[in-house]
Amino acid sequence: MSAVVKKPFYLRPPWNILFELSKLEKLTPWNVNIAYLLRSFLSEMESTGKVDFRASGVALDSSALIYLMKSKLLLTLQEPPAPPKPPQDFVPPPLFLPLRQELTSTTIQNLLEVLDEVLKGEKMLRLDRVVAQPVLPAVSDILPQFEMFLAEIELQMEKLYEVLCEKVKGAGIIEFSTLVKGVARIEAVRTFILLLFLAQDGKVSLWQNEETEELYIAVGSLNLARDQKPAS
Amino acid sequence: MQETKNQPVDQKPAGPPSPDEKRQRALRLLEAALYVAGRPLDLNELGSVLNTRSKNKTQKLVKVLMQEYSVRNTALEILELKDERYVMQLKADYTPLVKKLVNRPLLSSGPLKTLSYIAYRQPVSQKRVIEVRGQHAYGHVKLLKDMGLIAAERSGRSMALRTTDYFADYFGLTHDIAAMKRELKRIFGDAMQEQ
Amino acid sequence: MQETKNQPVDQKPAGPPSPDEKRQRALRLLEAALYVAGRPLDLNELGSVLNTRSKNKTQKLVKVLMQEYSVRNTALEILELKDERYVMQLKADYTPLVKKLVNRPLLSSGPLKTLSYIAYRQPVSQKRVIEVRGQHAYGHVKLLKDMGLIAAERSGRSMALRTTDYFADYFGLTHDIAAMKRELKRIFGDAMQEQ
Repeated sequence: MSAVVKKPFYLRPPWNILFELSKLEKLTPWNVNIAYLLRSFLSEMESTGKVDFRASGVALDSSALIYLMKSKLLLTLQEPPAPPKPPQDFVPPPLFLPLRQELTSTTIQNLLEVLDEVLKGEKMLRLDRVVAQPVLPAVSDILPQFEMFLAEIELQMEKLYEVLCEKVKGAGIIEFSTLVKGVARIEAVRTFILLLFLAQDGKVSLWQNEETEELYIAVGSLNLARDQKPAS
Repeated sequence: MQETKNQPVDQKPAGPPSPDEKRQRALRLLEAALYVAGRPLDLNELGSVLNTRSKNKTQKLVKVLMQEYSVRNTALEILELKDERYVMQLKADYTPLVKKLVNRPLLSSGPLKTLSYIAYRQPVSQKRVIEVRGQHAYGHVKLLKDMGLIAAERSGRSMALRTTDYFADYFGLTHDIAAMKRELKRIFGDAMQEQ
Repeated sequence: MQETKNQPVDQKPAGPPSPDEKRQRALRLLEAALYVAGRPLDLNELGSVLNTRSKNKTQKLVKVLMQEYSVRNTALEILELKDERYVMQLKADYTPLVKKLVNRPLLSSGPLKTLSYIAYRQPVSQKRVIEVRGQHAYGHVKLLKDMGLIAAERSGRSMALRTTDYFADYFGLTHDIAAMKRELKRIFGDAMQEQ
């Protein structure tokens, strides 16, 4: 047999890590980007056209193992620190109180003397309330401002929605980083908050890639936006 | 307390106690109860230390104890009050001679103020008491409850604080709340005018 | 003290009192004094109710009263403490049976242990007390302060806890802290050996 058996692609770096268990155990799990490895493993297999279920199975098994290693580390980290040992000191046994009838000196006069002071305090409390009332702004003073604020938010939401509809044409999805590319940080924050309002209203769908932390925005509910026409 | 450790305890014979010994033990328990309570006790409370529900039996025994005290030459007496309540107290003619030795207040000033407010405004919600007296009054309310001076009672949908019979007994006021409030207002009014 | 209003008074004979009547009167006054004080009284305090400065005379009389109480079948006892002080109290073996009737906050064993520790190590920082007795001891310290059994005093830059004179009186201990600690060590030593 002269034909040289070519090593399958997944035995080369970086995927080889998923197939050599002895190496896996020496690794720091935090250094392994499982999502990247699996994604590229799949696309590589797709591009070569050679689907190997055994290799996929091993890759899946190894990924699970790496996840387990990560979880174990997390759990170790989350363990509360051991409580400091209480200092050892001799605590004597409880002293038991003998029961003695003890007449006390408080009289009805004492009770009435302090009552005067307490009732003054009660009066002050009422005065405080009376004084406090006019200081509070009337409802009518606040509401117009609040309504204007809401109207402004709605206006901004509409504008952003139009921009989004324009930008997602074709692809259906746009990354948040693309949307706010080149704008000031404060403007990016405003856009993000408006997106939350739009998501709340069901006008956009948001989800985040946990590895890259990229935020994806789809106009409308996710499936409808891509594949179906919205029901009327 | 340490001195009591090696005190001779009531001597108990080896066999089961005789009826007379049991009776003596019951009398001493009633005496102990009246002494430590320092307030009038009813037949239920007295019976509870004897582990009996028989008011009749309790009453017979407490009357024997009263008799013991009245024939003995002593500064203390046990009295029967109305509503079948009993109290141990100092005989009145000794009071002025020894009252200079009584110098411990029932309550310190903070809890006393809270008590006076509850007595005057009762029934009053705990919320209101805290508003007027401040956050520290939570502790006062607990202390006053522990001491049996006030109790919480359901008032409509919420809980209201009121003074107890023990409070009334201590300050020599009537047990009827409405009458007590009138009494307090009258005494209080008099006190204000005097100033 | 209010219950003593309108009580019948000891009958007095018309003529001048005989020496025995005078003695009986003095014994009853001492009994009254010990009953109302509910704390140890020294010979000066006891003498003051007899209108005498003779410690010797007062001591002789109080010892007669002690003897009366010890031979009589009663739940109460009169004890002699350090420094010629005398106290009336309930015999210890009745305590568990009647303590539910006491309207003063009584301490449970947790706060009592904290109290023992403070007494034993005083002056001791609150921080140290919490370290040794645990977080719940914050509540104990507050309770003990409220009851007047301990106090905080400045000690250098921090605050230290120590027991009060009221504490010493309650347990029949001397007021001198160093001597009291020696006394406590002896008491605790005995208690430790008993365990």
